[in-house]
Amino acid sequence: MQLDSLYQEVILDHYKRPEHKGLSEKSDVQVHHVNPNCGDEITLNLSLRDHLIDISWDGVGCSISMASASVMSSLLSGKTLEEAGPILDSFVSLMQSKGTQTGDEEVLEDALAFSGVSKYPARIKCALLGWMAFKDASVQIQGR
Amino acid sequence: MQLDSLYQEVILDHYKRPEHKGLSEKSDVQVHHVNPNCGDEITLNLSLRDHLIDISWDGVGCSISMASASVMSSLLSGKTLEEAGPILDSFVSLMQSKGTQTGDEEVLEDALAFSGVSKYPARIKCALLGWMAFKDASVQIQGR
Amino acid sequence: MASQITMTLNGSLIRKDFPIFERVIRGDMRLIYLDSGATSQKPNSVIEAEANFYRRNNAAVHRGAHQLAEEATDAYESARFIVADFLGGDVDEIIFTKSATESLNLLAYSFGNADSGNRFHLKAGDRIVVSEMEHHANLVPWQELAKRTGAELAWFSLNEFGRLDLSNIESVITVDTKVVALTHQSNVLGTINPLEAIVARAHDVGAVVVLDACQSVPHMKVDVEKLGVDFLAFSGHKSVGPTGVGVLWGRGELLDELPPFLFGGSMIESVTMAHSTWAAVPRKFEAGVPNMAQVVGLGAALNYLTTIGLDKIHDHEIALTSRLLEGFEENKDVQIFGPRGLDMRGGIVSFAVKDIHPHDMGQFLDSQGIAVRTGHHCAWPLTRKLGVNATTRASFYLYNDETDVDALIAGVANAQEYFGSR
Amino acid sequence: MASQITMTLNGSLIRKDFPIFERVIRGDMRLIYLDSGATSQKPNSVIEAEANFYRRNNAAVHRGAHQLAEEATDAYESARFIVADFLGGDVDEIIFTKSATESLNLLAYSFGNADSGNRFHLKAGDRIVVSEMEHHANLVPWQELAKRTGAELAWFSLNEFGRLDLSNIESVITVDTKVVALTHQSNVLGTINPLEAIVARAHDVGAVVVLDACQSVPHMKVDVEKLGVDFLAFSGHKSVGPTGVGVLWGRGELLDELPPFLFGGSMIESVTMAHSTWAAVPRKFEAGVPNMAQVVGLGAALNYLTTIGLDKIHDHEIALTSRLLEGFEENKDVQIFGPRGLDMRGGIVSFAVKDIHPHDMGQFLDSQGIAVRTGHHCAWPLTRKLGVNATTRASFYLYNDETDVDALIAGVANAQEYFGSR
Ligand SMILES: Cc1ncc(COP(=O)(O)O)c(C=O)c1O
Ligand SMILES: Cc1ncc(COP(=O)(O)O)c(C=O)c1O
Repeated sequence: MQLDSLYQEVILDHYKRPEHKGLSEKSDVQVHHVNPNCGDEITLNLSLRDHLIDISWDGVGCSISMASASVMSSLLSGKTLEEAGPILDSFVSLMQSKGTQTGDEEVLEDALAFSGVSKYPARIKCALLGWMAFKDASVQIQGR
Repeated sequence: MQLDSLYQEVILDHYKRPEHKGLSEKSDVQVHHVNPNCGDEITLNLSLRDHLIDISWDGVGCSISMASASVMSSLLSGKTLEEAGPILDSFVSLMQSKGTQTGDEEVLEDALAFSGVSKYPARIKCALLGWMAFKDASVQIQGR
Repeated sequence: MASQITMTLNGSLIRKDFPIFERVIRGDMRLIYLDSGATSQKPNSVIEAEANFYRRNNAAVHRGAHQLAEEATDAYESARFIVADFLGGDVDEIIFTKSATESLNLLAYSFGNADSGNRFHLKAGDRIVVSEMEHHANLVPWQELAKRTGAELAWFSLNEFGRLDLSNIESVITVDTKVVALTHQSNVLGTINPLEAIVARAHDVGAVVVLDACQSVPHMKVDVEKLGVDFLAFSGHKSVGPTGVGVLWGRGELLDELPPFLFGGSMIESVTMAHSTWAAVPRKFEAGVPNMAQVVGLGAALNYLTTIGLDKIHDHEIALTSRLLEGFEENKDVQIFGPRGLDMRGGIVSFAVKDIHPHDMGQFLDSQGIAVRTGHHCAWPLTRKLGVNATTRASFYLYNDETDVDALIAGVANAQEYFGSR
Repeated sequence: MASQITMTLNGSLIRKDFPIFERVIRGDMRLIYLDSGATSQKPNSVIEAEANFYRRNNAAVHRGAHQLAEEATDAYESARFIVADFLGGDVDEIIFTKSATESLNLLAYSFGNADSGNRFHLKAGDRIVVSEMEHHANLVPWQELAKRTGAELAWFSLNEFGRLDLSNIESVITVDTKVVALTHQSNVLGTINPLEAIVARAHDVGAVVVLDACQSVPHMKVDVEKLGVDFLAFSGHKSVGPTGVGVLWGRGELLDELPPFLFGGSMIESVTMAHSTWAAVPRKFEAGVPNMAQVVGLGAALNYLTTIGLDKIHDHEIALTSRLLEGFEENKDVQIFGPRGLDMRGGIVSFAVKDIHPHDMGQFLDSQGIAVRTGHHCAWPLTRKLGVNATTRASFYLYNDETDVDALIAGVANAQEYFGSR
């Protein structure tokens, strides 16, 4: 079924058992992002501990947006901001590729499961919701 | 030539030698009407002398609008408002007939020459400019 | 699952008038279009009316001194008669806009342009009343008008049955109320609002009633005289008409007093460098070279609907709705938002399915050729009130039939299996 | 009468792309269309692009979770790229409206919506500058904005050659000036306005420059970066595109700060009953289901013009204008309004013929199949300044050729005979 390229098992797993979900009590930065088209929402807490990323988040949304937030947080947690930057860029570029890129598994790991999303333009914003929240938060944290 | 049905000789005669043109010094009522589409203008003085209509007018505009004002003023001058009413109605109805009415010569006399105008919808407003000015003025004069 | 109600229209025959149904979806699926609440499909007669205007009669209306201009003007003004007949209004009461959104904004801005002394003038202490079930297009313009003028925005609430709570009508529509702006049919719930008491109360306190008829005019017989409202807006594209055209109807004497909105060519009486005066209604509200081909296409669209019959269309949609509601009743994980009965409702059904987000549901249905809409449907306050972030919405029109309904019922069950078993 | 300039385009070949030229006028006359300044004719590729959108991809953009919605969105957003390329702007700087009239009103209302603190806020003491040669669409919205805000309206005058008098530029564009709104090319005289000094002075005093490019964008290469203006408006229907679509281009950072105009669906970020926030540009300015098919048609139109070549179109029109001016020079009863030279002018010629009112001239020409426009051309202050109530205007486009020019010259002579001898 064509749809399986979108709903890969990794995605549905993360949707059912999201990682880093549930907001930490404290954080250096908190951001709230909304997809105005569909109403999906995410709140993301970002802290740096010894320069290493600590993410927790909460939200409501479709499998793609929630799974993507989960994958993103487990992928980036424990990395430095310098390390996270290229991963973020690589994911955004994969999403905007309209199915022409396959993505680098070395860099993206589980996030590679979202490669099918780029063929469904209406879902790209879903997949990016958590990542854009992280990007926003990381800009804010650097501005401190 | 099809155009001859529009530009009947009566019309071009009145255009070249308009009647009642040149505003009287005094009048009971003065009105100013404009066709906002083309900029044609007419100023019309109306007075009643022993209940009889006295019209003078001035204006700038195309042959149809100026000739129609001329024909109107010579047709209605010297009549009572009661007599003018049906003539006005008859002319308006002829104009709006889209070429389906021929008009009553008894009532309309020279104004019958405008029957061709009704087939040129963009020109109906031209032909009506003077008549509508008269109508406006006669309503005002009765309101006194 | 078979409904007791028989269909009044033959959807599959009607689909032959609409060329889009010749195409396939996601490879090889038949198009099952259940998103007419967002925009309707177009019959050939509409597409051709628009194209033929360009091919034969295209010229600027009301302006040129040539035959094409005459013909274009005639085509454009004939559409005004068609719309007037369709709504039961006077021909000079029909204003062409680009959309219902523009029609409603026109009113809000024109009210805002009214000087003190004009009956539409608004000031602090005045009140504008809307409802919790409004589309953003009939909410946000009034929020902004309220901010600009200092007037207060108040609203009717929704009860648990997806109906307006009118129990407090006198305290919502106070004596200070100047405008009551209400949707005729909810684009989320399908609810048709009863207008009689609201119109009576509004007129008692001297307020005008603005009806957002986007979801009613295309689907049922609407007569402005019978409804008693003062202004009404709808969109061509939801009425099997072209995109880029909407209608504002208003009572003649009100439109006469209402200040204009857009300024420019054709809406003026005279212009000097410092000052301008306005043409008579409806020209006063139609600045510039208008959306001529779209207006002509809208005329063809309303003629098409009239030929089919608005009452038949409504009955047909209700039969489809009934079949869907029955089908969903057998699925315990489906939750319906809005009225369960068939009284005072239209052919729109919003629902949620346990553990499947609407966006995923929509995507799955799409893979089966079924087009639905998901999200807040531009009625975010209502969606929030329903306690969800989004719903899935199926909306019917004359070209749908039982097979479409059955496909949706089956599609939802398949989605449950797909997302449940993986 | 033969012009020295050779035609760069083959008008009669180009006419084959435009189905309207297959028809006849007043019985059996060939259509000689010299009214493109009012609205242009449409090539098959545009008519088909619009029709095919309805036939294949019609759905509400940015909304549905289904294939048609994806395709519709793609078609709509692709047109935005085409327009951006055409103008040399950024894709997010392109806003689709219903017409240039709406684009200009959008600016005037959005400026009016700006609170103090916002750079577009206007108040008593501020100045808005226009010119005496503006179309009503670029005059009346600013008159009304001035009235609403207390700002003062000032204007550049016209000199005897039909050019702007820029000798007093510093006293017209004072340090209090916030907006300079100017036409790029006069729709009556054909004059193309030099922008460099005006833009420089406006920016010196912190004002924004709004360019009404209705008569330039369809006819010559216009590059917003090179012109240095801040906002630019044009209409699709004058650019071989559909009716019902216009464009507003604005500098990204200015659009970001500019408050929205129409309120409703798709232009919001979040909505509660009491308060709303706005989406990012360009969505912020595109409320409701947009004029999708018309936007797609506009994309096809600009592609068509690009294929022909804008420089070629301009050269072609100038060659036709030259031929007409030469022809009229031999007729001592013809008076030309506007520049006699070919420098900094476009393919529009307004004229008067002794003792024949323009309306009668237009009517006579129509009887010969020649479509011109007569009247004040929605530029009444300019017409008055010329000392007349109306003019006759011929306006050229890519599908015209020498035979059209010669027919007009002969037609005017025939009219003189017709009205003189009867
Ligand atoms: C110079 C100029 N500005 C503005 C307009 C208004 O354009 P539209 O009527 O398409 O909105 C026109 C044409 O009518 C024009 O020629
Ligand atoms: C109830 C209601 N009101 C207003 C609108 C706005 O209509 P449009 O987007 O065509 O302007 C819609 C549809 O989007 C609607 O369903």
